[in-house]
Amino acid sequence: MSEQKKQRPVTKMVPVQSKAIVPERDADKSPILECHHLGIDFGGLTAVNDFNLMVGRTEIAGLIGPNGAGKTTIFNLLTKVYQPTRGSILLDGADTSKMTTEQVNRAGIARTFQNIRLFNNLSVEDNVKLGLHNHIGYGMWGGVLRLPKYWKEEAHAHDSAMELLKIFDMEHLANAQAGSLPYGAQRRLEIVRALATNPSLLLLDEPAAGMNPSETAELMDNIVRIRDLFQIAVMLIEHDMNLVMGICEGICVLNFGQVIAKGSPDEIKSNPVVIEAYLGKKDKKKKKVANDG
Amino acid sequence: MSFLDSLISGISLGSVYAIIALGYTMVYGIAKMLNFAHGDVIMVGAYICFFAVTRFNLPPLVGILVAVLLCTVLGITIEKLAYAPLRSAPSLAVLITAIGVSYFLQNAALLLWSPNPKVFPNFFILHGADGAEQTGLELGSLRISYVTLVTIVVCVVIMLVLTFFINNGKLGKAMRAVSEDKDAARLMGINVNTTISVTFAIGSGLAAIAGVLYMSAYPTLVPTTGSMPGIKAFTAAVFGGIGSIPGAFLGGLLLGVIEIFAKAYISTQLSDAVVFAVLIVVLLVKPSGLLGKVVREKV
Amino acid sequence: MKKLTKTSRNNFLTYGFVILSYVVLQAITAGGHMSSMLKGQLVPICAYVVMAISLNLTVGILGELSLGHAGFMSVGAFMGTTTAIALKNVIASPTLRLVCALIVGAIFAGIIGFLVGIPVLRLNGDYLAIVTLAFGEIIKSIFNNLYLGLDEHGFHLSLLDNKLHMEPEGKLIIGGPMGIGGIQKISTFTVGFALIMVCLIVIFNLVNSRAGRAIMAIRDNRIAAESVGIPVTTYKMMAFVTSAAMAGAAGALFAMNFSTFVANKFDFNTSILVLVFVVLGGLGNMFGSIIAAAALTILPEALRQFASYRMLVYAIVLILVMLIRNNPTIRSFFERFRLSKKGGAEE
Amino acid sequence: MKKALSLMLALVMVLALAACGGSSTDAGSSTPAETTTPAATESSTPAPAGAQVFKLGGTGPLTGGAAIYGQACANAAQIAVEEINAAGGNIQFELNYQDDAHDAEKAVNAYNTLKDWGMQISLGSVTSTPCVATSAETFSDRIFALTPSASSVAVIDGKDNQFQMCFTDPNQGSASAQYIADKGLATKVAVIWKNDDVYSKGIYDTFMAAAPGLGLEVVSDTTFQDGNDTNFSVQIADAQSKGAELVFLPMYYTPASLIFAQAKAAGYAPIWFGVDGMDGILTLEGFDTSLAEGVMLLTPFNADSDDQRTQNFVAKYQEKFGDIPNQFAADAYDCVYAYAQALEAANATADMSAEQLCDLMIGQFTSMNFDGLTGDGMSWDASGAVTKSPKGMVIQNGAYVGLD
Repeated sequence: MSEQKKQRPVTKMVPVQSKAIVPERDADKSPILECHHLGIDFGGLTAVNDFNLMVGRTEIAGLIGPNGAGKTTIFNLLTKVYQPTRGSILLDGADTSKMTTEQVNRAGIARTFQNIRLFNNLSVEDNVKLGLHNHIGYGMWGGVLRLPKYWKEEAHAHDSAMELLKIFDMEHLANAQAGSLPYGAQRRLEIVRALATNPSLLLLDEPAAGMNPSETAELMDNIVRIRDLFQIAVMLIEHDMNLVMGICEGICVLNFGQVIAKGSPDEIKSNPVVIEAYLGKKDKKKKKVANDG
Repeated sequence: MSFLDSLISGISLGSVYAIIALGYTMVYGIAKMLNFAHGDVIMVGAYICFFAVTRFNLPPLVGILVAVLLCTVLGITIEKLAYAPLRSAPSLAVLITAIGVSYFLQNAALLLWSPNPKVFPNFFILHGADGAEQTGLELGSLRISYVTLVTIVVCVVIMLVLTFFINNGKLGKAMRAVSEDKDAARLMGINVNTTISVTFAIGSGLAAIAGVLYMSAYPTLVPTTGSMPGIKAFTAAVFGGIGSIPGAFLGGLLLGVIEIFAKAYISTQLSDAVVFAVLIVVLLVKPSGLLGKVVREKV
Repeated sequence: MKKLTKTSRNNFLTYGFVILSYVVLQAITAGGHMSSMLKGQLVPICAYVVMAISLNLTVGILGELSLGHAGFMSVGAFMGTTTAIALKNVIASPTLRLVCALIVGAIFAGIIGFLVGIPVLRLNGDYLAIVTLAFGEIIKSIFNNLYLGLDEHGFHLSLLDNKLHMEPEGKLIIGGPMGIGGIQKISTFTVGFALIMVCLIVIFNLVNSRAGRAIMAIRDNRIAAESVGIPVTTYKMMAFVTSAAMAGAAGALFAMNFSTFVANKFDFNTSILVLVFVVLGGLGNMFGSIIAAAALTILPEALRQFASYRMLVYAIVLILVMLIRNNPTIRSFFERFRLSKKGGAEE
Repeated sequence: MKKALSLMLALVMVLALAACGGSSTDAGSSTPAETTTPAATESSTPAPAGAQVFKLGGTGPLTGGAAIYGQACANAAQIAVEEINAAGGNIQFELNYQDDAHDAEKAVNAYNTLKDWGMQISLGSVTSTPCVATSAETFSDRIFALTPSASSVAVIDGKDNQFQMCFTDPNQGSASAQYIADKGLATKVAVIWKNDDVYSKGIYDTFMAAAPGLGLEVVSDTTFQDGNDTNFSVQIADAQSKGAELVFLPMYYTPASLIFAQAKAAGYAPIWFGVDGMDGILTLEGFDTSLAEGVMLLTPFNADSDDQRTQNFVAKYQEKFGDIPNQFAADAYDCVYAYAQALEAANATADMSAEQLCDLMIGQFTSMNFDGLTGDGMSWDASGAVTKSPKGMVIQNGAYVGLD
């Protein structure tokens, strides 16, 4: 996979209008993700428009905004669940416009879902092994005929799965049915499954939804730990401002499909436009300011 | 066979498919189940009307009413006994039960009414001034039977009434709510069981009308009469977009026209294959049928 | 590894049950206690069991409703029987010839399954179901109009009319609506049993491997499966083709148990019948499919004492079984039983 | 295995039923089973002392789309058996008709059930496809079979102990073509046939083979299938536009009744020519017999005949079953009487095995002459095909009239 990346010509950078939010330590490296003028229309409705963003190699980035602002739509665009109407996405410098969801994953983007999407009837371990799917090296016949490779690879996959489950102390649940897990555990399992695909960018869609403050605090630690351990970028959508302000290095604020602000947590906290968008003022004014940003 | 002749033949066949498909698609739209026994309710309706008219000498209109009434009762009974207990079961379980009901109705009819075919009387005959019987309109060399005209008119009326009924009024709203989300509807105080029973009652009443019209057009009545139109109507309903009432009408008509054209211009031997091939092509271009709603899965 | 052992235990129970049934039935036959009625049903039961477990792969494991499974059975039956007839003077051993026929039947059905799968697997839900139904009907229609003859120059094929231009001593194999007649009945219970075992091994091994997990993942959540990099179409196709090929083998086995068969045998009703086996036995539950296929194949014969009420009783039994099986009270009763037996292994 | 237990419970019911159902059949061939057809209840009269009671079995579609033919045969055979048993002769029958739903697989199952019951002589199967399957079984088991109505050649082909009461299909096809040509009925002919049906296809093939040599020109050749047998507008229009003077209909009467009605509506009135399957059209409940006015057919049986035996049979049938018997019924009735005659002549005894009876019957049937409802002086050749003269009939004023 990495060879593939190297062979691809590096797409020429398009000047990005808004301020990049790549943290200092990644500044000398090319960003893992670049979005240029990304947009999508559903029918006549513009859901996302002119979305520009760069995410550093090991950055934890936040995507926030009121409900219906288009945050999840952006995740869906990044993972090609929807094909963008306009603009381009560069993953590690490579254009993903021709890729499908599955190819994007193999190229390095993994995600979780707002409404949890586990393989409910399968065991926790199998869910993780499905994340490892493309890293298990035998085919259909290897499985059907139980060739030696099958045993070797399955044993290896089992070990890897257990290793990954350890991150969230979930090894003891390995045999439980995924659908029967409590909510918080399901969210954690989704993260483990995404990590198992060995991504370079992990997208988390409201990872703390439905968690109590102590669980959220634990999750925050874990997200940072994952980033440090795997040296990957994490982008998350979250409504819990403590989480966002606590761990995100760069934050992008969306409203009505438009980016209204970008910057560090401190900048965002004090940005009047953001406060407006959240507390809700008159539409006219918001639009004007948004264009400025 | 001229093009126009074929077209008229196709429409007259299609109108029969359409009227059967209407009941099919309505039940599907609201109860979200493929009622494979629908065709057999049609058969029962036709038998009831046949006996009412030929044995009890009732006027045709009364015969039809009796059939509608009894089929409605039958529909509710089937629903209560066989489908209602499976409300929370997987949809395939209900499908299999519907198949069981279909077997049951066919074999009960076989025992009750013997396998000997009955020829259904044609109600749609006008007596001309000279006393001669007319079964259709003559337009030059073209001929369109009254049965076809009546079927199409009834189809359109049913379609409009159903659409109006579902979009207006308390019961219609309840039906739409149940079709969207049974649990949410229940929480809103809608009696889901009653609503679904009513849906079946209406669907079965429509089946009786469809049975009479079907038999008027193709008057051989046997206990297995319902199975063929059942499958064809299912096909027509999917063709038009299952759950869509205008879709069922359009799907039925098109299916009939395609079938006749396939016979007239391609091969009578392979006409079924051609019809199904067209269906496949249409579904590939429009994966939810002609007028079906494209449901985008929320991610 | 606990889970693996649990599944394998269930799998081995199923293998054991099939082997035991075979041994017991063979013993009864050898002892001369087998009624003709049951004896005549052994091979059809094997064929239906294979049909049921193969359809369960599509419906239960892959999660797509197929209403045209009998079409693949038909392909296997016609192609397999043709092979057996053509090989009559080449391979002396009937069993070997049968095995060749099963393989050829499976290959052809697999190819047709692949071709059908290309459009079918692009659709979802009821639309997919109706397209499989459509293909089943198309296959039936084609075989009803297909003529195939064999003479010294090889095969002669003709669609729609019986003009094969054969040498006079040529033999008509497929005769349109007449189907294939004069078949040498070479299907045996032992080969049927072997076919069931092979199919079970393939399905169980497939399900408990990387590919099987991917197939079940697609069933549980297609979008999530895509999001973890599983090529959905490839795996859907893999399951569909495997299922079709097994149905083809079942068709060949079935066909060569009778002296004649016609294309109309493999119609919508047969597809539905197999679907009934699958749903009754439980989606994804191969053991259930085996029991249901065997029980429901014997049932109409066992009901012969009801004479003309036979099929009525059959319908009632079918409805009642569905109702009982899905009754929440009875279900929860067993659910409780099951949980206590497992000793809370789930939490 | 999640649902295994609840599944088991549900299946217990099925298996319990299977078991109690199986008990009568599984118990082995020695158990005398109850007679189990809808029609064939126990023959009421006890057999007189010294009478020989033979176990006579047959399969036919008693359920499903073809039930009309199976039930006709089962009913008529029952009448014949009751008559013979009531007459108190030496030869007595115990009849057992089993359902095959017009399916080869189920027919073999039904046949095996009959074998378990101890069937000594067989009435084969009613319809062709199942009968081809069961005839292979009766052939290898050496049980003599005389089918009332399975007319395909494949039924008797190469099997020395399989006999037919009806004409073979090819016979009908060529006889029809011959008849049309001889009488000069038409030169331009249309054929509408059912291309997924063995019976229709068999007649069609030989008709088409014979027609050119007889100066008949087939101008229109169209088909229909199961599930596609209600709208005949295209087929009729094709025949009409190509100027066919006569339409040959090798099919059963149910679709034919629709063809007549639709042709009338389309204003097309050719000569209609049917085969034995057309018989029954006049007794179709609710059928406007004027539609069939002038229809010609070759049939061995005529329910309206003034022949004493026929009238007697029709009356009994109508009293008992409420319908007018068709040619299938007459053939089945004849089968039982032919058996009675042959068994009597051969001095057969009921303790003979099926195989012994088989040899006796082959000898008798190839040498005897039989007078029945469907013809006088019938005889059989070694192939098992019957020789009897089809009667050309034409429908006039709602009744059959002999053509000759």
